[in-house]
Amino acid sequence: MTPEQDQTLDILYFAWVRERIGVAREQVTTSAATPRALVAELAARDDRYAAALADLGALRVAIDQTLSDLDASLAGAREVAIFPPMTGG
Amino acid sequence: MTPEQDQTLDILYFAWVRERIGVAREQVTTSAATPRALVAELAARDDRYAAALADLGALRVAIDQTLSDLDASLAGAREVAIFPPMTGG
Amino acid sequence: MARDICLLDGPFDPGAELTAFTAANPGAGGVVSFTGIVRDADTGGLQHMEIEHYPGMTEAALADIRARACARWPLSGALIVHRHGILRPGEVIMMVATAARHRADAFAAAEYLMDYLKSRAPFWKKEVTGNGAAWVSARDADEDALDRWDRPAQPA
Amino acid sequence: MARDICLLDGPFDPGAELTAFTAANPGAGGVVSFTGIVRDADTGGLQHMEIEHYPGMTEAALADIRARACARWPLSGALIVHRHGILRPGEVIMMVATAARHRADAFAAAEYLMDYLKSRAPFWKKEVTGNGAAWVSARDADEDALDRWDRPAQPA
Repeated sequence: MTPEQDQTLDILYFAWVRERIGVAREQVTTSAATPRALVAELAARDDRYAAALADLGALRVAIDQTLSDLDASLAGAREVAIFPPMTGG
Repeated sequence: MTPEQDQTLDILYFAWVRERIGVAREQVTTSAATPRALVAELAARDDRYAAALADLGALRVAIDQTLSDLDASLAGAREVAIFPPMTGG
Repeated sequence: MARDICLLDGPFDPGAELTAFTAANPGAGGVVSFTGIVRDADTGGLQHMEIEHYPGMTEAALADIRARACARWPLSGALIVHRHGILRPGEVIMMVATAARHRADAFAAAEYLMDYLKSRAPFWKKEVTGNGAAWVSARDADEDALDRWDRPAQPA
Repeated sequence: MARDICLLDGPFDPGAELTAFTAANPGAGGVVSFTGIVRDADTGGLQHMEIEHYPGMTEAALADIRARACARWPLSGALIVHRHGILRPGEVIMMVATAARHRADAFAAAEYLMDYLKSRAPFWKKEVTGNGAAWVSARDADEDALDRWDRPAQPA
């Protein structure tokens, strides 16, 4: 699969990202090649998404449950999670 | 009391110092002004004391239950303990 | 068999965990533990804390953090226990324990586990007070704490 | 009321101590503990360990070490428990616990307590094996470990 092709991803949101968007999980068919492109695409949907995803510096992403860079490749990915910095421990 | 005067001290030994000397505690009347002078005086007594007290670098002293320097003053002291480096914890 | 990684949605007793962990590591000279506790929110009046997590990734992240610590120090054991869900003030949030022959290794590994748990395990804390709910912000100091593990060791 | 300093001539349960200590410090965000365990002698075949101490001075030294740690870090609690007498392999020798608002303080204070207990509290360990008895030598590393507390803190 090349990044130019559409692929269907499970998108998960956590903490205040989830609360602002109002959804915990959704399926998205996208041609975004990176989490950065995916976030931009989602942010353009409506005001809720825009408010939740406006500050890229406050977001972290995981691709297939592994913490990843915003510019990592989404080729072959099945699950992308978008969330604030973690506060465990 | 000046250091030149004789004073009576309780001397305590611990661990291998105690084992080599063969005594845990004794009273000594001495004019030693410092632990260093006291240890030299004791080491001169006999072979057991000499063997126990030969290596000053391997000895620690406490004056009245406070860890002290070999050259601290014994003026007014009541109890002096001589022992190897501690191995607590 | 002592447990290595444990994700819980209810209370646990860190003392019982420490006793079991210590008994499971008889060859270690020392065991270090850290226990994190829900304290009152900085603003006061904390009613409860909610911890959200990412099922699936959480377990993998805890196992990965534990494996990295075991690869870096000669540990005879390492334990991570972490709660999610609703917690009351004073309740235990999580604990780590490390066992090693020398205490410096056990201390360093426990601090390493904590630093990575704070910023690299997918948990998010929310504090609920009489004035409403607020997500706990990540502290810059916690992110910075990770950097020390990338630097060469300080001369002793 | 939790205990602060405890000198014992028989076994104790570090887990029970940790639970009591944690309960006694509800305002702390974190509790660090270190537990020291009798491990087999380096030569193998340890039958038992004997710990001699200096009655009177020991209690004063433990209280002094604890007070220094409490003066240096903002701790809500600090505990030292230490055994003397005869101990079998696998038995717990001692433990320290520290409670603080921030984990870095609790970790640093626990390491400080351990470093001072190793070299400044009047305990002497003897290992008894099938080949005879030998006093445990003080390690240069333990004496050196004290130096770091006299140096200014490393930049974070």
